[in-house]
Amino acid sequence: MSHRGYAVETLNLAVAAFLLLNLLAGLGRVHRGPGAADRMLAALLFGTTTVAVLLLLAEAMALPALRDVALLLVLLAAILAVAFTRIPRRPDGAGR
Amino acid sequence: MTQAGLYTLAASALAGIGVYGLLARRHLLRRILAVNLLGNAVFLLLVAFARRQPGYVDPVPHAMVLTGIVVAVSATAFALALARRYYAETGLDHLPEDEG
Amino acid sequence: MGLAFDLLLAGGLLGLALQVVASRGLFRSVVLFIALGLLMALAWARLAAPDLALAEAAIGAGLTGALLLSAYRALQPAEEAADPGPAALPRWGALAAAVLSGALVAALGWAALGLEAPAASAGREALARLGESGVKSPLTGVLLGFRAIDTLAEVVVLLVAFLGARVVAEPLQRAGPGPSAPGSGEPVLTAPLLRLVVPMGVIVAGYLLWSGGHQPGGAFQAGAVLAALGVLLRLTGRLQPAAATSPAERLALVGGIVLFSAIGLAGAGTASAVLAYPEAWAYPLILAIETGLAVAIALPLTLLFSGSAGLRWRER
Amino acid sequence: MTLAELLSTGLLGLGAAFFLTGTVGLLRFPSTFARLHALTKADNLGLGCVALGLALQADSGWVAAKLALVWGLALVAATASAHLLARCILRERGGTRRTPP
Amino acid sequence: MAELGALSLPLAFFLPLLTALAAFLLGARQAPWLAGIGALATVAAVADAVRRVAAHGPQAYHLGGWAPPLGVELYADGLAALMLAMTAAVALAVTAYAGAYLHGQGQAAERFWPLWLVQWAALNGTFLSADLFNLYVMLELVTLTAVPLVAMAGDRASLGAAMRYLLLALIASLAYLLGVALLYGGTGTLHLREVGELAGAGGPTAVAAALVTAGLLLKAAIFPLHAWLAPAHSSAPAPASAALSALVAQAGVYLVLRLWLWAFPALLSPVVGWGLGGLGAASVLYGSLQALRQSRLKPVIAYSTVAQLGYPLLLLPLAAVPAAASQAWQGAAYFIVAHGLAKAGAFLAAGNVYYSLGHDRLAGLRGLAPELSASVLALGLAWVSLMGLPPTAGFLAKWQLLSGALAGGQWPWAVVVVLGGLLAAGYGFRVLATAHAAAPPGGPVGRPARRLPWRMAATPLLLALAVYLLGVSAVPALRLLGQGAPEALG
Amino acid sequence: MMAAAYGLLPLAALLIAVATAAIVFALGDARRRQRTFWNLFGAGAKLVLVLVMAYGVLQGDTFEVAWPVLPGITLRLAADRLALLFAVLSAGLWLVTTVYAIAYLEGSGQRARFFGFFSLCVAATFGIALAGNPFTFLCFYELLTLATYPLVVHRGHPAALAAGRTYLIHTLGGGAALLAGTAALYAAVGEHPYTPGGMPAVAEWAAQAPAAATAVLGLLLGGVAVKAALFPLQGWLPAAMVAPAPVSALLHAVAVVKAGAFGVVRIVEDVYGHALAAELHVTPVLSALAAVTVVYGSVRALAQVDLKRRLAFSTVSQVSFITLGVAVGGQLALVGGLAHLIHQGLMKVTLFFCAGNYAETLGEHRIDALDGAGRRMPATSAAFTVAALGMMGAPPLAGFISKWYLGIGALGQGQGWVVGVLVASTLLNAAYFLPILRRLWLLSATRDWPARAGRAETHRGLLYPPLLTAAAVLLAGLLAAAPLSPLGWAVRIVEQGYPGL
Repeated sequence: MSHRGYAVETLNLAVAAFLLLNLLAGLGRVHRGPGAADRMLAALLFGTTTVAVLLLLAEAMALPALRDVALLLVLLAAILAVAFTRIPRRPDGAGR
Repeated sequence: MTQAGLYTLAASALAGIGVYGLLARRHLLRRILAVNLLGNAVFLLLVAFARRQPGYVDPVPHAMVLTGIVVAVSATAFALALARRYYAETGLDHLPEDEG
Repeated sequence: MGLAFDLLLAGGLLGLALQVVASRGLFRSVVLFIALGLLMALAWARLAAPDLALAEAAIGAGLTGALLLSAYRALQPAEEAADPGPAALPRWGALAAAVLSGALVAALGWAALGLEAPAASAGREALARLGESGVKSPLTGVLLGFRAIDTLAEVVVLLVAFLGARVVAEPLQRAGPGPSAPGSGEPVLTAPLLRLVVPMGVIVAGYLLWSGGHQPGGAFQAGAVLAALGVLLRLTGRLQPAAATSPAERLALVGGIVLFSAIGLAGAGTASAVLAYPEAWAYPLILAIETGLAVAIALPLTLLFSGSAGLRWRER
Repeated sequence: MTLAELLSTGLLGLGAAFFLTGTVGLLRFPSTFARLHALTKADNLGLGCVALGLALQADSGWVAAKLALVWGLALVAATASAHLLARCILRERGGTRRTPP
Repeated sequence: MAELGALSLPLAFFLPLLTALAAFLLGARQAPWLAGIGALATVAAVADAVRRVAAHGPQAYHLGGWAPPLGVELYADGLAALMLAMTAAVALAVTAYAGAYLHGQGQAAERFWPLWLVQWAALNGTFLSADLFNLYVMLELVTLTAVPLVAMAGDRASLGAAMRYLLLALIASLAYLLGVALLYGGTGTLHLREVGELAGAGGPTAVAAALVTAGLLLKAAIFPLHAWLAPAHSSAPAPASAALSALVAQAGVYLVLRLWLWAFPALLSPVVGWGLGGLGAASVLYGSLQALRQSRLKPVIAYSTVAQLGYPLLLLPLAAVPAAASQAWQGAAYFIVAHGLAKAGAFLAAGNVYYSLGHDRLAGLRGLAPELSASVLALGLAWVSLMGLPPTAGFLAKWQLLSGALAGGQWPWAVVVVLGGLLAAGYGFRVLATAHAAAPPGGPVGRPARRLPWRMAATPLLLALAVYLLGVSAVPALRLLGQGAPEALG
Repeated sequence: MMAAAYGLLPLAALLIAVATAAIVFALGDARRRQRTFWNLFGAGAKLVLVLVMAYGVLQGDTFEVAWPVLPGITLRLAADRLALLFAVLSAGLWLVTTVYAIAYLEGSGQRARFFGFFSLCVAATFGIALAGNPFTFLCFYELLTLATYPLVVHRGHPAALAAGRTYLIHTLGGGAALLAGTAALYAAVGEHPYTPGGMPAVAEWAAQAPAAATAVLGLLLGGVAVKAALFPLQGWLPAAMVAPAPVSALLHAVAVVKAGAFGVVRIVEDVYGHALAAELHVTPVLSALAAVTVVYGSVRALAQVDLKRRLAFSTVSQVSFITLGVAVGGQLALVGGLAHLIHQGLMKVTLFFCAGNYAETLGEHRIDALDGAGRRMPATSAAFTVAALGMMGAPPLAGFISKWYLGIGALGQGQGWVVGVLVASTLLNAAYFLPILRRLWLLSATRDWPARAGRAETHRGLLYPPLLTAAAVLLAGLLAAAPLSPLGWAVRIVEQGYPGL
């Protein structure tokens, strides 16, 4: 562990856990929909939250490589949105 | 409960979920997803094993998992291609069950 | 606190997995599976496997998601009825499936928890003898040094998956993500996004490739990033599917494997054995191989997504 | 606790709060557009706060720079994603079909 | 640095692989002769490996110079050498046959060659590798080359068969890998024999062994995990069918034997042995009965594969019986060789029928024999071996299994062997009688539409003759097999 | 060098037949003259080699070829007197049958396949004759099944295929029993060469495990009984009548049924030994079965209107005399049985040749349509008459000799009931053969026969073989006392090989 105190590490982990909880709560939207876009939206939220969690973990676990992971995630986050928008729309409610 | 133990258990449960998906669902895409779940379970188990002893991370399971991920993504991509062609050719999104 | 996080993560993983399997809508399952990939990346991070987290991020966020979405599109169920949920299974069938998977969970969990960590292991020896491999990152040492044959075979697996996908290829028009929706132009922000993301991605890939020798990263992660960029370019129409594999593409597809094999076989003469590197040259050779492999990983993955034999830049 | 640490803690808490807002919005807002707004804005603010908070903990400028890069990229990605999604929702509604200039 | 074995071991993997890459690089037009050269080179490497094993005993090659558990070991004992040699013979025939079969089919040829050659490399790797994880990668390589070959026809039936095959094969690989993960978790090594020494017979090892075995049994299409095989193997183009039945499915059986005898001998209690042997016996009987019910030639042969793959498993209950072990071991190993050659010959001959007539319905084969006499002869000759009648390798293999079972006092297995032979005769003669039948009145139905290239006519015949050559004496092969055999079986 | 080659004569004789088959297959259907040449050359060369071996054995030479097939298991060809008895029969009749078959199949299709399998069939028979141990016997026995199947279904029509199926079900079933029995024997005692009087190892084993030894003997005998057409396993033989006449001749006189009967001899005398078989209570069962078969076959023959079917049931009956001779025990009965091996072959091959001639020349195969055929085909009918009388056991023909020895031998063993069987058989034989002779010679033709094509009554290739074999039937009876007659040879075999009986 790094020279920084135990408290900071715990704090980071706690925030990470909170964010994770937040993320899992967001799953409700995937579940409820109603449209495909809503579900994708939720997935995008997961992406951002995951980035934040990774940054926190990088600090808490003293694994700087995790920042690279976060970087990679944000870099590629747009791909999903692009892929999604190329899926032909169907009438509301169909894209469950 | 140690961290490795926790993830070991999670991996076991994940494997069970994957197998259940394979047994209970017929849609090809779902089955491919289930296979991937099973794959993730195996990988998780390996990485949990690598972390069992304090202060030491076994690189060999990591190498196995990295190789496994490549194999899994290759197989998934091919399976999806095959499923699409099958669907295009037959209009079926599942395999006709021939026995039970 | 760490354990609390882990508990939450493991619970989330399992909950997501359950929903992937049990949810009624297929699209929902696909999205949940993509989300599951993110949680897996977190799990790798928690288990001190940043390499795997990198790979998962590149593959899960970039490739698998795009692949699944485009396959979902191709397999559009005409109506919900086409996909009977688990309820459609006869009750005894669902029960039997549940019992079987439950038994697997119990047996696996019992066996896995009951295993004592061995005192000596291949991993410990790998760490102890990492110096002999010519690189500083344990994972790269294992992948390209001690167990190089696995890595070689793994890249061949990718090539074979591409060849296999060619066998079952759909017509060019329907392949991969398919044609863009008719009548819609390109969204305004696409071009600037690409101008930013693509060069960044190439730089990141190069960085990962270079850093593989001493820290997390390496050929596979770099290749996955490049493949993700390829997917992006294919999605935005900058790359167009082509009916034939050009000679350059063929060379790129097999070049890495040939290079790896050639250096490996040469090892029988220049070093101690096949797939051994001469000591002084180990690092540069490994770097050369990794570069070739990154291309040999990126191109087939992109082609697999594209569903075509080749790719061409869009005519401007 | 040093000032930096205090500040960092505060920023992390603020970030978490933003994320929470986003999620609540995602779950509670009635329309897809409203959810889109809530989410993309709140989340990215949250990420920014977290990144800033972590930058305060960081030892080196490199780390801080990387954190900034991450945030910047996240903003770009979110902008693009939100734009694409909005367009696609619009079309899904069978509404305005615009060709770009 | 460990002592290095024969270079021919890695070459047996690398040569077909590089040939495949070259064939892909240069395209379909150059592929046949490239494949020919590569095949001959591979055969030379295999011959050298076999010679070394025969002369000096088991050969180990530490890739990269890293001794296990650190590195991956290629290990050729008598069993592996025998498998390599059989594979080389079948592969040579498949390569020669495919050159003529695919002539003029640009796209199919372009796709076939690299896939097939990689498959050969992966099979050699499977037989040689002594590393459990490397085996996983090789198995996946085999699967991912096999499935496209099944799907090649591109019609409903073949795509469905390929899809089912792929899904099950992926599950099988993952089950195997799950077992391997447990084994590594318990022993810290992936090396086959080290695992055997360290794993012991505890509960976790049993779970691991069960998972590994379930995966491999699925790959080997052992009852009740057999359902995928017949549609898959009968949909593929003839050269691929031959390779799938003779080599790919048998690789699964080979690994079952390899793992139980080398990695889990401690677990091989009578109950386990009887269980696995019982599955083998069920395969023999079920596959044969299904073969009797088919109305097309290729499915008959494919179900016969299901049946024949069951025989080698009969070794497992016998391996623990001292009086039976040695003979049963020889019988099982020789059986794999005999079945490989005969089945490849049968599938290639069936391919000739299909090539000539455009169909393989049994009802439409009446009066066929005069026109396709060489192919029908090859089919008949191969079938004699599948029935286990003299003077074929199949007979000698069955004799060893049978007398092993009887010497060990385990007569139920003997009954299975005898019954299986009778059933094989039943479905075999059903086909041959049709081919011998006079053309029905009103003109022959089975008149060839297409002339057969001589290479396609000759290849199955040569394979069938090889079965007879091996039927003249099994002594050299069994002497080779004795190199590095487990002590209990030697 | 010469000496080494001399020792390899059994192998050479075997390979000649195999090579003939291969050449004939390779020649294809079109090249008739070359095929005929090779057929005759192969048959002739083999006969010469077998006769050389027979002479050598008389001189006291031994011919033995052993080849390791599996660890501890050899393919062993050994020419003892008993082996040569059968080998000479098969080689001699092969030549004759080949001549006949060439003429008979003139112009029909698929001749390459036919003659190829014909040669293979003879190779298998020769291997059975010279087999030096049970494993070798088993190999050639199964090979014989395979080689004869295409001959049985040769014509390819549904009846032929049905007959082929019946044939296969019986012979493969029998083969399976023999395989199981042989494997069990090997598992119990390992490999031993045939030993006149029984293998000592088998005797030891039987002393320890009499039940197992009995079961194995039952399996072995059950396996060969199928081919020997022993009741109740005789069903295939009449069915196989659909095959062309030369095939029937081959199946009935030389190859299949004889292989079965010969197997009975080998198993009872050279594997277990008669004494042990009797001790295990197997020989009484065997002789009872043989007796039942003798009577049953004759009774069934009475009811047949088709000439070949009547001959087929006659075979069922007559072949069992060999088994009977073995089972009864004693030197004289065995001599009778062994002599009958040859005699029945000569007689039955003549009868089938003649039946084939009637069918081929006159187009008739029903007995009631042969009225007056003797005038149209006097030579054929004369040969038929000789053979039929021989079958009935009329002195001084061959059949009489064997039945005489059987009867005397049985009396010597105190089994007088066998004489009763013999008498019954003779009466029944007369009952089904004499009406045929009456029709041939005494009744006048009810229709016009097809005109003669040349000077002879039928194709020369069809005519000479039955004349030759009929002459042999006559000579074997007349010159039975000669040292080289079948009887003389049988006596030598028994005197020198089985003095203890």
